[in-house]
Amino acid sequence: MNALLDLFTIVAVTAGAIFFLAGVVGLLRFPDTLSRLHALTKADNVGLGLIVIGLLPQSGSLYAAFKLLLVWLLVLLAGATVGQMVARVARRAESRG
Amino acid sequence: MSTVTLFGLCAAVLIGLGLYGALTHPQPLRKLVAFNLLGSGIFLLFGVIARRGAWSTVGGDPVPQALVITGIVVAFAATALAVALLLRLFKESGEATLSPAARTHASPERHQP
Amino acid sequence: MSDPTATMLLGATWAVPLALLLACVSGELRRVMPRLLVLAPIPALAAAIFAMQAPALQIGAGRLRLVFELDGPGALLLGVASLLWIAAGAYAATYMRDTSNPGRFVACWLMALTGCLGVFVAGDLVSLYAMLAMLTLGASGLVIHDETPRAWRSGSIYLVLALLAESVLLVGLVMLAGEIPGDSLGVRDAAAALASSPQRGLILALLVAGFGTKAGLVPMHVWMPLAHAAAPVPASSVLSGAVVKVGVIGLIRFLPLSNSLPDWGLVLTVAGFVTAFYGVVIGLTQRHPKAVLAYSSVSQMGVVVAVLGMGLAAGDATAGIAAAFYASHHVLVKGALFLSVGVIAYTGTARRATVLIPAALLCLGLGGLPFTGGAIAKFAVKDQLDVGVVGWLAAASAAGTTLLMLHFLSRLAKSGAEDPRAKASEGLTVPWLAMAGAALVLPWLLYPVTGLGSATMALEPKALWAALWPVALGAGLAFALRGSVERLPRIPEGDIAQVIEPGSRAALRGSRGFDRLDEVIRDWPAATLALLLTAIAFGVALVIF
Amino acid sequence: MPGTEATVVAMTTPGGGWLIAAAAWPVVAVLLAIVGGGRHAARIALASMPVGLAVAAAIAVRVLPEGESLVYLVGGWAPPLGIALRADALSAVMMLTTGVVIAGAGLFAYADFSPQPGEPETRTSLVFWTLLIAVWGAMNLVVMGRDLFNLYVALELLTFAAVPLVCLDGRAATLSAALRYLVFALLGSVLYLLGAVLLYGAYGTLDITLLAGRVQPEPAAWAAAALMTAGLLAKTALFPLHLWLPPAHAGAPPAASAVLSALVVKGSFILVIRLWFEVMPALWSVSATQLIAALGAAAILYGSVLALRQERLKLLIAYSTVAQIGYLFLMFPLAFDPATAQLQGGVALTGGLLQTVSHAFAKAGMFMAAGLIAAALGHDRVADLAGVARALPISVFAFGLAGLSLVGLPPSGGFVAKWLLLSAALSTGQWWWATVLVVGGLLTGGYVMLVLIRAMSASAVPIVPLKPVARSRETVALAMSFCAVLLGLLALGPIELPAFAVTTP
Amino acid sequence: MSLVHVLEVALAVLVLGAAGWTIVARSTFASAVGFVSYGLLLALVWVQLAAIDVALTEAAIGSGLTGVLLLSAAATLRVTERRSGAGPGLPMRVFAAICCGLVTAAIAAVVLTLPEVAPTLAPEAIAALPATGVGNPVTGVLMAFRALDTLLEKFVLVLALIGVWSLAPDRCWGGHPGLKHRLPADGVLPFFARTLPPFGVLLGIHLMWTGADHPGGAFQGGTVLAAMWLLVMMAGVRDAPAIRERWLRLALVSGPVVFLAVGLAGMLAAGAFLAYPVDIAKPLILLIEVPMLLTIALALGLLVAGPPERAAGSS
Repeated sequence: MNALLDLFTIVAVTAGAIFFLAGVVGLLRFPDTLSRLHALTKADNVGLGLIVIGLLPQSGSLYAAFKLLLVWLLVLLAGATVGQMVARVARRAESRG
Repeated sequence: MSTVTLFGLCAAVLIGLGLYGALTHPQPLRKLVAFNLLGSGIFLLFGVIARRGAWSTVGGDPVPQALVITGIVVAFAATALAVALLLRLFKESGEATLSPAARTHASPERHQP
Repeated sequence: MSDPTATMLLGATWAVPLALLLACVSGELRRVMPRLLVLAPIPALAAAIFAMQAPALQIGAGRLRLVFELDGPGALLLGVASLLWIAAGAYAATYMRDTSNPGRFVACWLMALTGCLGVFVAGDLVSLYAMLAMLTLGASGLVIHDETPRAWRSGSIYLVLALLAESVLLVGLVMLAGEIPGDSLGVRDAAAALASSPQRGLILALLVAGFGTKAGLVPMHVWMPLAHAAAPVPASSVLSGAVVKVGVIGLIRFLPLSNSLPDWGLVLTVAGFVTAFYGVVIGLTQRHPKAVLAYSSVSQMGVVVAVLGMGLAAGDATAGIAAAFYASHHVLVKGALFLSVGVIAYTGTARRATVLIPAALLCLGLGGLPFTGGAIAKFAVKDQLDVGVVGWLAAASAAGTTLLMLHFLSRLAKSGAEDPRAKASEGLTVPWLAMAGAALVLPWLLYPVTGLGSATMALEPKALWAALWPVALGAGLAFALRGSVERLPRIPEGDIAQVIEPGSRAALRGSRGFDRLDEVIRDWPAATLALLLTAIAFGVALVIF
Repeated sequence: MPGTEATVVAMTTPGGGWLIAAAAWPVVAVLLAIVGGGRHAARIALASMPVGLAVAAAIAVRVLPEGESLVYLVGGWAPPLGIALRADALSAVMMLTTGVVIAGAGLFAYADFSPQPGEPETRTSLVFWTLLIAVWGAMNLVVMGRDLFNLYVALELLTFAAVPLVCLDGRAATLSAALRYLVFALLGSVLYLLGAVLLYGAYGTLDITLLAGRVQPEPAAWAAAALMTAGLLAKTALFPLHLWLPPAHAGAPPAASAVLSALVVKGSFILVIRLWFEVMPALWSVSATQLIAALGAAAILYGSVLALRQERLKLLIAYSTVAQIGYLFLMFPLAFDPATAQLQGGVALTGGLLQTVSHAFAKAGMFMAAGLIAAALGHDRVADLAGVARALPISVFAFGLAGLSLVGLPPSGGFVAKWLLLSAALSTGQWWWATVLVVGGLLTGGYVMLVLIRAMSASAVPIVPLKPVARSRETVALAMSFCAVLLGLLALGPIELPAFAVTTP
Repeated sequence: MSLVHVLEVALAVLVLGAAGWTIVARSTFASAVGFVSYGLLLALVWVQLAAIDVALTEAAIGSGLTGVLLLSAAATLRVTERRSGAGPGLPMRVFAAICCGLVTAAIAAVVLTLPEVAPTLAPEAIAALPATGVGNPVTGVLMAFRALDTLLEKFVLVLALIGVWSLAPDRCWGGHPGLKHRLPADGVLPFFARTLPPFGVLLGIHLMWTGADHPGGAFQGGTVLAAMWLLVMMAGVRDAPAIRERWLRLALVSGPVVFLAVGLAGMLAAGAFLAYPVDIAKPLILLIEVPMLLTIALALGLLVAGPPERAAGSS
């Protein structure tokens, strides 16, 4: 049972890590702000999500698990907001030429 | 190389970097960044010393750790004051520089505020 | 007079003028002050008369306590100096009536007065130094009073040299203080300690340099002709008469006269006679009567130093009082003569004789003409100056002095007022004649007090002849050289100063470099680098001893 | 290494509570002023000053007579874990000086920084008074702190209180001066902190007394000593680290300049003394003492020459501060006893501290006088001072008296200080420092006389002050100068100067 | 070489890299960004050094608030960058580099020669901790053993704030600090600024409360509160208060005042300034920390907000 959970953790966290990696690559390689943003937000939301989910079995207590989820939610909120704002700024910059 | 030695040397390098930046950067704001770098390097050194002082249950000597916390707050207050000065100087003169040439001998004509 | 009162007089000597000085802060008092100048020195006169045997006045208890006392030479010089200050004060009240900036004049006058009279009663190193400093500040203020370029220049040169002298003195005094056994900084103990001090040579050198400058010893004399010529008449009268004597009293008090130091004696004697003749020679080339008088002062101070030098060589303690007596005569004569310069400027051709005749008496007296005060003054120092070649030198200097003073007389005669009917006011003539009379008579009255012997001995034929022939010789020379003196090349006042000044100007230009240097040092990177280098330097200094 | 401190078990002494009073009252006053705001700020500040003076006096009468020092263990926790406060003769004297100077500055500045009845709180009316009291509190903490980190906080407090005073008038010139001051001072204090950290790493305590027993000649101590000294010198503006001082001190309002020049630079200097004489008296080599004095000598000559060259009165005075700071550092080689290879209290130290105090008073008087003159003329060009002596005799007199002490003429405190230093120099055969003292005195005399002669020379047209100069303010300036002179007369008193033998276990 | 060790080396390299970036970066803004990330990395180092309290503080203040300050200033001052000269020439730079290298070398030498048995106060601290009633030794040091430092450092914060305020133009005195952002009230940021603070405030208080026995404390908590407040102000949800407000001043000084009051009471109750009677030590410490939290939050927030720039009432 534990072995299974550990395996799940490993898989999930690795997957999350891969998302982050992809996000970073995108950030570096993509041409314009908006697509970079696109790459980055995926990394944040999904990557972190996977990692959190992966860690849940290891968290031991419900309290800890709840905190992990809370972290994810807050990051989602922050990421969404920041993404929005950056995008606006970028668009204003373009429209100005 | 043990953890403390590693980060101890790391702190030494940070201090050097901070000093260099504070010395060579023309813009005051960069000097402030460098000053913060220097400060954090010193705090890190203190942290290393605290870590060396680990004893039975506690992972480090609490006294230096507490002092570092105080130090960080003081450093922040200093930075805030400096930044405020810098911005006001910019508003007054449109310039942000520490080069004395223009200013030194321009002693006040107006004395009472 | 009872001792406590006499002791109080020692304090009043400097406290009264000082109080008047502080009163100058109030404008109203400043306005009436010129009329009070004449009163300021009276306590000093009283002290000189009554307080000689009085116990010392002590202020404070620490090692740096102030002590005020009066010895023979001090009393002598203090008395005549205070007389001169009184006369000059009265004179100034009239002479400076419509000067610009009277407030500063009285302030500086009182400052100089406090310092000058204070030096004579100062009994410890600290108060001595304090009084000297006070004197310097006041005197330089008097010199620049007219604020002409000439006055500024003379004043600044005077200030620089005087401060230099005091710094040298300070070092000497501090070293001397280190030699004094026990808890005292008294002048007497200091002088006693000096004789046996391992540092004697160095300390003596410093003290002679310091007091020598004050006394106008060549080559530190340059300030004297400049200052005395530039200052207003009453000021130059006290400067040349009284102020110069602080150097003399300093030497008298500190030189270990009672134990013989032949080498130091020789040095002083030589320096003295060089000064004496140098003053005469340069003085002859001067045109302005005040400048001539100033150079004569240089020469006379040379004679005094020579007297002390001979005394030091012979270990003859009476040299002190003798020199003091000679100097006190000079106080009266020089003071009077300077006043005459101011008087004759307001006196027309018709009345000129009333000034010239007394002046002539004084001039010849300075040369040693029998029956004048000068004769007894010269007589007083015969023990020191009547030995072998020195005797001849002394006689020669007397002749030279006569020559110089007659030259002064001729310059004086030429500097009268345009209007033949012009008549100087009593405010000027009374003080001048009073001083002249004092110069002729007072020495005879004072001589017995000095304990050098009885004045009658100075009236014996041998003494008369010894006094007369140099004067005659000088007069003869003057007659022979009349006119040719006029053709001598003009050497500007303060001869050597001409050489010094370009140097100082160069220094000024050089100091401009400091501004640029400061810009560099105070530039940010340089300063921060300096911070690091300081840290590194200290590190190195600690690691490699 | 217990055992070493067994000899120096620290404990609160009777009367130690006064130290807490000295530390606490300024904090209370400042906080009250902030809350009270408006016109109350000035009132609270002025009302609290007598309290501060009383506390300083209370400490002085306990400490000075028989040199017993007061100790207080904060929270009852003994060092090394806790923090100790301690007032020795040095602290007591500095506290008194601080009190008198700041009280004087307060009276002097009341006219400038108190809002009219009814009008709302103004910027300066709150800021000036809070910062003034804060400087006082910081000075108290600096002179009685015994814990190197606690002293670091106190130093920063001092800096934060001082810097805004520089640019109260908010002109670009003063703002830039304040910024230079702040940034350079910060560099200085972090270097000091770095040294303290190294000491803790090596010896496990920051308490001065304990460190004194533990410091060994080894890399950690050397590095710490060098870094802390350099940092403190930067805050003291010793040549060549004076870049910030002239514009800052010349630009500030007169009352502030007085406090900055008289006290603030002395705070870090006191720590240099603590460091050299108390923490590691045996660590210093001959070369180190000669080096620090050499910097002092350079400061004296360089600062005096530049003072002579200034065209503005306040800059002249500021450069004179640069020079006078130099005198403070001449005492180190003179206090070095080659026999024991230790720094020891005595004549030299006493001279140095007397110089510290007398300069504080003299410079306060000078800056106040200069401020009044500048306010009356509308400018402070030295060249155009003619006639001032007639218009403002008291101010010029105050300037002159202060100058008397700076030049070192008797009977001023400056003279006694100079005399002590000179005799120390000559008795230890270090004639070169004596020469510096003398030459410095000459140059000082030069620039003081320069100003006085100009001020006393007659002006074509009599000067009418732009605005009436209050007699009371002139009196304050005069009082400051008189204090500098009276210090010298103290030396005449039966009580010898407290020969500062700083504690070395 | 263990995995942990590899990670530590990598961390050190990253930290140094970030630090180097802040120095070499061409634009000040980039350098400031670098500094923020540097601060976060440093926080990890602190965790590695078993100093969680410091890690929290470093992340919150060292990186977070300082970052905000530097970034906004950099944005304002961007125009001056071109004008400000190139700085000292190459020889100077080289010489400077050498000197800094020497200092670094010296410190490194000291680090390597520190005594084998490191002197530590941990035993004393642990031994004395029960008397304070708190379980977190760091909090014990801050609030009891070296309470004076903590008190003074509150005072420093307030004083620095006065200093910042003193830079206001005279006409704006008493008014509102800058950062008035004209954003549509229904924008994303306002939404964020309305949603996040409840969590933030909760977290801040939690940090303060738990600080007694676990990592955390008034500083960290106060910083979080300050951050929330700044967010609200920047989003334009609430305007910054006018600094002449009496309540603001009272709240500002409440921390040091209570601290001082308790300390002075200690002179009577426990025989020493800033000493606590053993049995009620912990309640007292909490009593101090509550207003301290307020003071820290306000002071930090206002320090970032800067001097007043709009006269009171005007908007």
